This record gives sequence, structure tokens and C-alpha cells, in this order.
Amino acid sequence: MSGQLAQYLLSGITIGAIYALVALGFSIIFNASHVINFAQGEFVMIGGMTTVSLTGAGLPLPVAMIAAVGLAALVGLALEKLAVEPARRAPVVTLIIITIGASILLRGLAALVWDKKLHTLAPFSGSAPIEIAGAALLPQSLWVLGVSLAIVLALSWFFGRTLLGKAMLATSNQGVAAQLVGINVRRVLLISFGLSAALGAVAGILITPITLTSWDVGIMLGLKGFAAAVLGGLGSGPGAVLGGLVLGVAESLSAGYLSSAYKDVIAFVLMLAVLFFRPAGILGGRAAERV
Amino acid sequence: MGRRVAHAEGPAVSLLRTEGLSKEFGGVCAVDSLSFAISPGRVYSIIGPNGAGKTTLLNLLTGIYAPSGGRIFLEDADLTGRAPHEFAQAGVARTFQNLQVFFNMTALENVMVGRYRRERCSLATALLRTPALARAERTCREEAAELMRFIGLAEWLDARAEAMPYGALKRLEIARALATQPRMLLLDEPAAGLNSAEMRGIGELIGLLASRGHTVVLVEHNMRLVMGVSDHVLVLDYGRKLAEGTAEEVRRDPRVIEAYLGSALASDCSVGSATTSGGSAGGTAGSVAPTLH
Amino acid sequence: MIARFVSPRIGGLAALLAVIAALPLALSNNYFYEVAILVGLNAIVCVGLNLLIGYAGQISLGHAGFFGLGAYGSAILSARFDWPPLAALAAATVAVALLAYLIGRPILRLRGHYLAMATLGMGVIVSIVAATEDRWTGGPDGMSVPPFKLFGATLSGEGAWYCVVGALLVAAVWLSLNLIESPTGRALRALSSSEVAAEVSGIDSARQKVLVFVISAVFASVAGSLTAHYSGFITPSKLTFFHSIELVTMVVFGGMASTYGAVVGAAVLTTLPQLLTVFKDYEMVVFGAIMMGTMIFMPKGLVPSIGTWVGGSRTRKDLR
Amino acid sequence: MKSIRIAVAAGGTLLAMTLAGVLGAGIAAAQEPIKVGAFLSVTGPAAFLGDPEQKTLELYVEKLNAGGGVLGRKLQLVAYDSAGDADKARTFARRLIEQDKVDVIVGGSTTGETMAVVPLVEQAGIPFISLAGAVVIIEPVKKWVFKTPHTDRMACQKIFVDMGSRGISKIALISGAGGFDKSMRAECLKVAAQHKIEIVADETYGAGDADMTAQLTKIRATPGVQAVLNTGFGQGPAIVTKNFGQLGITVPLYQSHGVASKEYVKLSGEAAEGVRLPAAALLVAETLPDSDPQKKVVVAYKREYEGRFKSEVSTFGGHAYDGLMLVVEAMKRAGSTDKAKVRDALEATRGYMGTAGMVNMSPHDHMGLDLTAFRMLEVRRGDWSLIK
Repeated sequence: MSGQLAQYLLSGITIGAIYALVALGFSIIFNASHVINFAQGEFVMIGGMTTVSLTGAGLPLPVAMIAAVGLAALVGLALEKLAVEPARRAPVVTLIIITIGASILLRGLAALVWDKKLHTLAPFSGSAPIEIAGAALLPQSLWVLGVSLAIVLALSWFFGRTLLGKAMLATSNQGVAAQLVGINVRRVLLISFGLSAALGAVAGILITPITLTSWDVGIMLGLKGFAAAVLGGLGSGPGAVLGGLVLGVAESLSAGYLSSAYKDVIAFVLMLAVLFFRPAGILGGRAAERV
Repeated sequence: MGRRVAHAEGPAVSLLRTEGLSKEFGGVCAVDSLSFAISPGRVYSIIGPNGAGKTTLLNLLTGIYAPSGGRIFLEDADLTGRAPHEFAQAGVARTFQNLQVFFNMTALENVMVGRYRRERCSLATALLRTPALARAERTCREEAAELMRFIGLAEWLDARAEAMPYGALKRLEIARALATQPRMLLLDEPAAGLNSAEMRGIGELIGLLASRGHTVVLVEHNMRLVMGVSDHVLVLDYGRKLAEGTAEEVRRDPRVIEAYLGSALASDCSVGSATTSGGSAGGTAGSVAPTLH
Repeated sequence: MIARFVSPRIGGLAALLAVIAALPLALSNNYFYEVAILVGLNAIVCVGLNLLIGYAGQISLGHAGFFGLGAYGSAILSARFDWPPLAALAAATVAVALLAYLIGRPILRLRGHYLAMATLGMGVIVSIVAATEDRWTGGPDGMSVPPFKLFGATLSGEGAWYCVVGALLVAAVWLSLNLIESPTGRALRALSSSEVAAEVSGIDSARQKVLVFVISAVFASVAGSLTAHYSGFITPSKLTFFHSIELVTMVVFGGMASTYGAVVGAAVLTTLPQLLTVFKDYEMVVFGAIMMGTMIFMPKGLVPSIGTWVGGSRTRKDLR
Repeated sequence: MKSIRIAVAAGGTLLAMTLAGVLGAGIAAAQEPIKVGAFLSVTGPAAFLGDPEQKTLELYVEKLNAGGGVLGRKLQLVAYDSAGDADKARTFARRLIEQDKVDVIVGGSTTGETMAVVPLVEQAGIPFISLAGAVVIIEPVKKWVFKTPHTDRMACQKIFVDMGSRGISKIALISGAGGFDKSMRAECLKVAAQHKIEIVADETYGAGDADMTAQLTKIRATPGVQAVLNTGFGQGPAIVTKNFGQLGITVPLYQSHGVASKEYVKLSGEAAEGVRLPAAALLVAETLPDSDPQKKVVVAYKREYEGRFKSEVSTFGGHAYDGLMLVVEAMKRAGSTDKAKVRDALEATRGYMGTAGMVNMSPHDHMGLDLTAFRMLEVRRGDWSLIK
């Protein structure tokens, strides 16, 4: 039985780490622009699909990865410059629709450029499961976890230590003030999109050996990642990771002990509960938007 | 127009009363156990250097903040901890330091919103627009228009709020507040950002309101305006009552002079800053108001 | 003076009636009727949703949930318990109204993205339940729904449906126009502009939000029930997050805070996929591009933009 | 009145749009060719069904025309993407019937889309060949509705027979949330008893789930499980298979015909070794003995498809091929495209050899396949191999 529980926890952590990586992307953009980018899942897809097709074309994995991350970043920059920037002063709904339009567009392009089939990558360090407390864990999951943590550390350093990072934080808290003290807000937003797109791509590459990838893999991942980000507190890096892990563990525990059919419902109910009773999220500093 | 002659008489009974009213933000007391009473039909001014807690006090008196301690009474009714709309329904109306005009409506509609308290109708009535409602709406429109003329906004009757100049918007807020037929009207820096001519206009308006028996509570930086119109002045400093009395008494009070000389500059530039914030009205909603409960 | 605030409603309704009356001349076969009917049904949802999003300024990414609850409510009651469709529709509507009322208060305390997320989550939950409870809903493969009966007579034939839906659409528009012009409508517009100012003007904003939330949910539910009976078959695809997005897009595309905008938005986005079939594989790309393009270049939405273009700048109010 | 002008402007736009809809829709060519209508989920969750189906139809309509068409007339394919959405499917079917005036409809990648359309075709009286799996499509028999794929019930039976031959009686079921998955799960639960199979665990996973180890762990912990059956298609089964290996579960794993493509083996890697599933002969075309009557047709289709699209055949494309060919055969035999005649001819189909197997239609059977049409396959060394 305890082995069973251990397995549920490990499975939860595996899924959770995936959600966490996607959630981080949401948080970065939200931090800088207070925009929820519904195309975040598509960055994940681009990362995975590009890597797959490039390795398929014979490129070595590392090269393919770098190219994929680069491509995603470019798409992110383009999205900000061409779609979000022009509508920055528009109401939340408009921005939501723009990013959703972008996600549909990107998905459509992916289906044209590549195909509508499922693809996968070989796990980076073999598929021999690691035995922990009578439970099996894929080495790939460790990769996902490790990289998420590394990214969180890197981000906290970036936002806490570097000038640009501080500028981005300032922009998120006090757009006007930031402008007054000479921060180039537009540039910050641009960078935030590029950054989170690249991050999404990294996620897409890392998780492909586990979840497989396809032209429309972004939909569900985007939704769950979003939920995780909200759960942990929009805009908080550690919150995103925690939110992801909580969501993942909640899912696998409810799949194990309650009902696998309703595990997603349970995940979203959890999210609603957090929204109702702690709108700022588990680790969210700022409270829900004010009057 | 609400002529409440009944309240204009018998200043013995106080209209609004607070007992040990306090509000702290993270340990800092913005308003510190404040007790005072406002008698009806007068112009009651609250002054004090910047950060003295004037706006906080106003937010307490309109239910936007829930007090951390003390009580608020409107005549005998205890309004402590009530929601802003309950204060409004009890007869407390206010304007805002940085404009809170409904920019998605015409000026007239803004004033009509003020009459919500009286015009509100059942959902069915609203959906079916019964003849009764249509009639009520017509009178509502006409009376709102009349009120606007009275406030001196005749030329803006059909204008969209977003198209109106700052000075007119300041008056529009007052009109909207009056439209609720308040028993007490709270004005938060009505002169902030106005030129001297407009300021004189506001002064005259306040005088006119008082003469019509309205109870006006005025929070204002501009001493000339305050001293000109006030029957009674309350001086705050660091959230505490520093002095209270007629304009004359207060002006002569050494503590007041001391406190003011100390921060004369502050009060000046604060008027300036109020201008800028007023200029970007609408967008600055977040800065005044905390979350409603 | 009187004419000033009566005419926009009369004039607009007249125009709408004219269009609905004239359209059959263009509808050369049942396929076109079907598209027109679907336009009408979506338009009814959007007119309601516009009260919430456009006027009260509250987002909902979960309205497909209410649409679907109405649809499945009718479907299950009439198919599994052979209730008369009209009674089923009524029961479903009441149930949805109650649900909306119950979840309305906690959800509408949230703002902006948090509200969006909460409503989205609510919608997702509904759609998962519908797909899982196959005993009742037939699961992802859906279930068939008996035809609609009005006072014993079966409502069949595209023409008949067209008339019913057309009449209902006019009614929906009329109700929404009335509401907006009423004190309640002003209260909604007020709180969407400045909630604190609305409150100090004596408006119980929480209550008003819940009220409009319930109204929009009811509009969606009724349209959902009718859609189910009309197409005679229903699958969870109409409850999904994507359908919610579709609905919101219709409203925003047509023009927020414009009832006719909602109608036009529904018309455009319902017919668009039919037009885009020309693009074959490029359909999605084009659709996405159109969504983004209109939002970027016409953030005010189609009708208000045309309005300002036709009648100068002071028309937004009249566009109700 | 400005306001009226606005209202008119709004009304005008509405009218204009709908008219545009009318015109845009009216892209119908000359009456000359035989029109084959199709609505397939080329995008959306079931894209991997609709995509090969559409490709196949395009390919073979082209080939037939190159070969002089049917009854001396060219074929014209009118295909719409219903994106797995039943309501879209219905509207497009209506469009095919009313607007494009097609002679026959081949399509409906999923059961939901098919069932939503059935009332329409029955009412309009037009031959309709569905490419979806569930039994409900042909049970009870509907006058104008036929289908080419094996039913999910047959798949269950085929699997249970094989299990029986290995002495397996207690199994665990794990299925996805999709229509195919749930429908097959239901059928398996129905027929299990007849084959003396007891289902001791019944787990499900959601669409787009990334990991099923939780469900599989629960199954592993259930006492007496001798085999696991996964009903589902797409991403799910591949992940189930991976997790299955990852958890080191040793009992045999059965998959459904829903994953009958090389893709599945590729995706699930070595974990797929030993997995068994029922599928059409198409998957093992080359390895079939030359004696096998089906070999010629499946090899031909495989070569055509892979030669043209440079991607593995899947049985789904095969279903579309069978659908089109059945119609063509029927038209030839009927000697006309008259809907009623074609329908009768379809119902009279005997001994047609397709990618799915030998088709013998009858008034009580609008699919015409039997269990022999299914081959039991096992993954050996990363490829399919026949089990006798």
C-alpha cells in the first residue's frame, strides 16, 4: 500500500513538474504585462514539434533544441510586437481574445508546417525507471523537475539581482512610475514575451519524451498550466512551481483513491476553492485586482 | 432638490457622530480614536497637513473602509461596519479627490445614477419597461437635468462625460452626490486642480448648498476656501484631533499655526499633486479606493 | 426630449425586424435556413452575455456551461423522462438560474483575470461531467433529443424554427434594450466604470452583478435548450471552453456594450466557418488571423466602429 | 435620427454577412460530375482519423477520374472539416445535401458526428457510409446508413477470444474519456460475460493526460488481474503502454484497433513489445501469405497511399477507401446514381474484398464484416506480426 501511495506521489510530481514549467511561462508574462497569454501552450508545442522535426531531419539533439527555443522566442517576440503591443490599452477581454486568436493561428500553422500526428523524443537518459520506495520514476521526470527548479532559481536571481529583471518587476507593479524613472516599458514587455516563449519551448522539449507532442498538445497543457499558475498565485515564480506540483499530486491522488474519471474536476474544484478563499493564490503576494 | 429645513433647525441634535473611531494600516494609525459630532445644516470642514488622515476619515465615514475600532452613528442609527451603499442609502453622499465619474455615460446619466436610491425598480419592471417606469424615467431625467442646471452644468446636459473639462467633471460629481438627496454631503478636495475662478465658483456653490439647508462636510487644502465657507472646522494631525471650533477660533489656535507652518510647503505641493492626479482622472481609480467589502 | 430616448429602441428594433423579415428572400434552401437559425440562437446567447461583459464589465469564459446545462437539461428531461419539451426547457432554465445565483456571489467577487479563470474552471467542470456521466448524457458520443413541441404541435421544418427563433431574438433584444435603459441598467454601467462611485451612489454592486450574471445565464440556457431540440442531437462539444471563447468572441467582435453588436457578432462568427471552408487546410490559420486582426484594429468592435464612422463620435450611447 | 442610422448600419452588416454566407457557400460546380460528399474531422482531437481519411478520398477520386471515372462520369469530392464537432457535422451534412446536392455521403470520422447526421440522411434519403466505429450506427439497422470499420464490439470479442485461448479470465480495463474509448469500454463490459471474462478493475484517464501511472498502479494493486485491456486511441494508449513498462507490470497488455498504426509502436518504444491488438490485415500487408485473398487489395492501397503521402498507412484511411469503393461498386451495379438504387445496391453488396476484410451486406447488416475480418496482431521486435 505504502508503495502505492509513493507511486501516486511520484506520478503526481511528474505531472506537476510539467504543469509547473508551463505555469512559469504564464507568470513571467503576467508579471511584466498583466496579460494572460492563452498562446502559452502553443510555445510548448512549438518547442516540442520543432525539436522533433529537426532531429528527424538529422540534426543532433542539442542543436535542434537550441533552434527550437530560438524559434519559439522569435514567435513570442513577434506575438508581442504585432498583436499585444498595439492593443495594450485594450480591456482584459480583448487581450484574452487576441492571445486565443494567436493560439488558434499557431496551431493551424503547426498542422500545416508539420502534420497532425503524434511524435516523441527519446528520453535524455534512458527509460530505465528509478526505484524509489517501491515506486518507479522515469529519469526524464528528474530532468523536468531539475530544470524547473533551475529555472525558478535563475528567474529569482534575474528578477532580484539584474537591472533588467528589477525593471520588469517595477513595470508590473507600477507601469506609469516605471516609465517615469526611465524604464523602457515596451522593451520590458517585449523581453517578457520572448523569455516566456523560450521557457515554454524548453518545457515542450523536456516533456515530449513523457507526454508525446503534436500540433494540438498545447491546448490541454495551456489550460492546466494556467490553472497551476493561478493556484500558486499569478506572477509568482515559486508559486507557479508549487501550484503545478499541488495540481499534479492532487490529480494523481484523486485518480488513485477517488475516481480517475473525475480527477480533472477535482483539480479545477481545487483551483476554484483557492480563487474563492485566497484569490491571490497560495504564494501570491498581491491581492486580487482592486477597485 | 432636497430642502431639509427640519434638519437645518435644532442644531442641538447631531446628524453624524463618531466615538473613538480608529483605522490602522499594518500597525500605523491613520485615524486614531477620533470622536466628534456634526450638527445638521452646517458646513463642517476637516483640515490638516498632508497625511493627517483626512481622506482615510472620509473613507470611514462612507463605509469604504471598515474601522479598526470605534463606532459611527447617523443620528441614532449605528452604521459601523456597513457597506458603502448602505451608508449611501442612509443618506451619506460624497465626491472623490481623484474623479470617479462614470466615463461610459452622458453627464445626465451620471446624475441619474445618483437617483438610483429612489428610482430602483424590480427586475421584471426593468425588463418589460412598464409605462409606470417609462414615466418615472422621464421625471427622473427632467429632475436630473434641473439639478444639473442648478449646479451650473446646463451646457453639458447631453455631453458624454469623457468629453467634459475637468472643472465641469468636479461639479458633475457634486451633482451626482446631490441627486441621492443626501442628508450629509462629503466633498473630498472639491477645489483640487481648479483655477482660482473655478474655485470661487465652488465656494459659492457650497455656500448656496448650506443656505438651502444641506449639511456639507468639506475636506480641503485650500485655506481661503475653508475659512470662507466653514461654520465649524476640525483640525487633524497624525489621525488625532488637533483642534476644533469656528474658523476664527481655529485660525488663532497656536497648535494649529505650529502644525501648519511645519508643513506649509507640504500642503502647497499637495494641491499641485492633486492637480496631476485629477488630470489623469478615471485611470487612477485604484489609488483612492481600497477593496469594497 | 421623449423622442430622444424612445427612438433608438424603436428604430433599432424596426431595423432588426426588417432584416429578419427580409432574410428568407435570400434563404434559397434549408441549409441557409439552418445557418440563419443557428445565428439566431447564438445571437440570443450573445445578447445576454453582452449585458454581463459589455455593460456590467464582468468577464465570463464559462457561458458555454450554462448553454450546455440548458441543452442537456432539456435533452435529459424530455428524452429520458419524456417530459413535454416546454416543461423541460422551463425546468432547465430555472435550475440554471439557481445555479448561476449560487455560484454568482463567490465568483463575482473576483475581478479581471481571476474572474476569467474562475468562470473558465466552472465551464470545464460542467463539460467534464457531461462527458463522463454517459448514463444520462450519452457521454462524448452525445444523445438524441426529441423534437420541440409547442402546445401539442411538433415544431418541425426550418421555416417554423426560423420564425420562432426570429421572434425570440427580437424579444431578447427588446428585453436587453429595456434593461439597459432602466435604473438597473445604469447601475450596471456605473459599476463597470467605477465600482466605488457606484457603491457610494447607493448601488449594491455585488447584488447587481449577480443579477446580471443570472440573466445572462438564463439567456444562454434557453438558447441551449432550443439548440438541442432543433438539432435533435447533442454532444459535449457545445459545452467546451472553446465554445465559451466563441461566444465571448462574438460579443467582443460585434462590439462590447452594444446589443446590436452582439447580434452582428453572432451572425458574423456563425457564418464565418461556413465561408472559410473555401480555405480548406488554411481555415484555422485564417480564423485565428481574423480574430486577432479585428481585436487589434477594431478593439471597439464592429458595430460601434461602423457607428462612429456613420454617425460621428457621440453615438456609442445610441448603439444600445 | 442618428440612432436609427446606426441600427440600420448594424442591420445592414447582419444582412450583408448572411448574404455573403449564401454566396460564399454557393461554390457548386457544373451538374455533370458524380458528387461524393464528405464531412471528416480533419482538425480537432480526432484529426488523426479525419486526416488520412480525407487524403485517401482525394487520392482515389483522382485515380478513378484518371481511369475514366464511374459510369462515364467524373467524380467530384466535396469535403468539409467537421473538426470532431457534432453540430458542425450536422450543418455540413445539411450543406452537402441541400446546397451541394451530392449523390452520396462518405464520412463521419467519429460516432458522435455520425449519429448527429443520421436523422438528416434518413429524412433526405441519401446513401451515407460512416467511417466511425460504434455499434449504435448500424444497430438498429437504419435504411440509408452503412459503415465500413469493424465495430468496437467485434474488437472486444476478438480480444476476449484470444484471452480465452491464453486461459485469461480476470482482466483490468483502462479507457480514455473520448467517444471511441467509452463506447468500446461499454461494449466490452456487455460481452465480457459471454466469453467468461471478469472485469475486476475499470479505470479511466482524461483527454490529453500526460501520465497514467496512477491508474495503472491502482490496477497493479488489484488482486487477480491476469491481463490489462486499454480501449482508446491517440496519445493515451501510447502513454499507457510506456507507463505499463515503466511500472514493470508483467501481465499481458491488450490494445484496441484504435491504435492500429505503426505510429503507436514507434511512440511507445520497447514497452510495446508483446502488446496484442485486433486489426485489419492492412497493418501486416507485406507479411500476409500470398494465398491470402486480402493481400492484393491491402498491398495495393498501402503502396498507393505511402507512395503519395510519404507517411505510414493507418487502417482509418483504409475505412475511407472501402467506403468510396463500396459506393463506386454499388453505382456500377445499379447502373445509375439514383439514390434509392444505389442504396439497394449497397445493401446487396456481396463478397467485396476491402482493406477491412470481406464485406457481405444484408438488410439486417449494414456493415457486412465478421470476426474473420480482424487479425490478432502482436508487436514483435518493433513491428506487427500475425498470431495464428
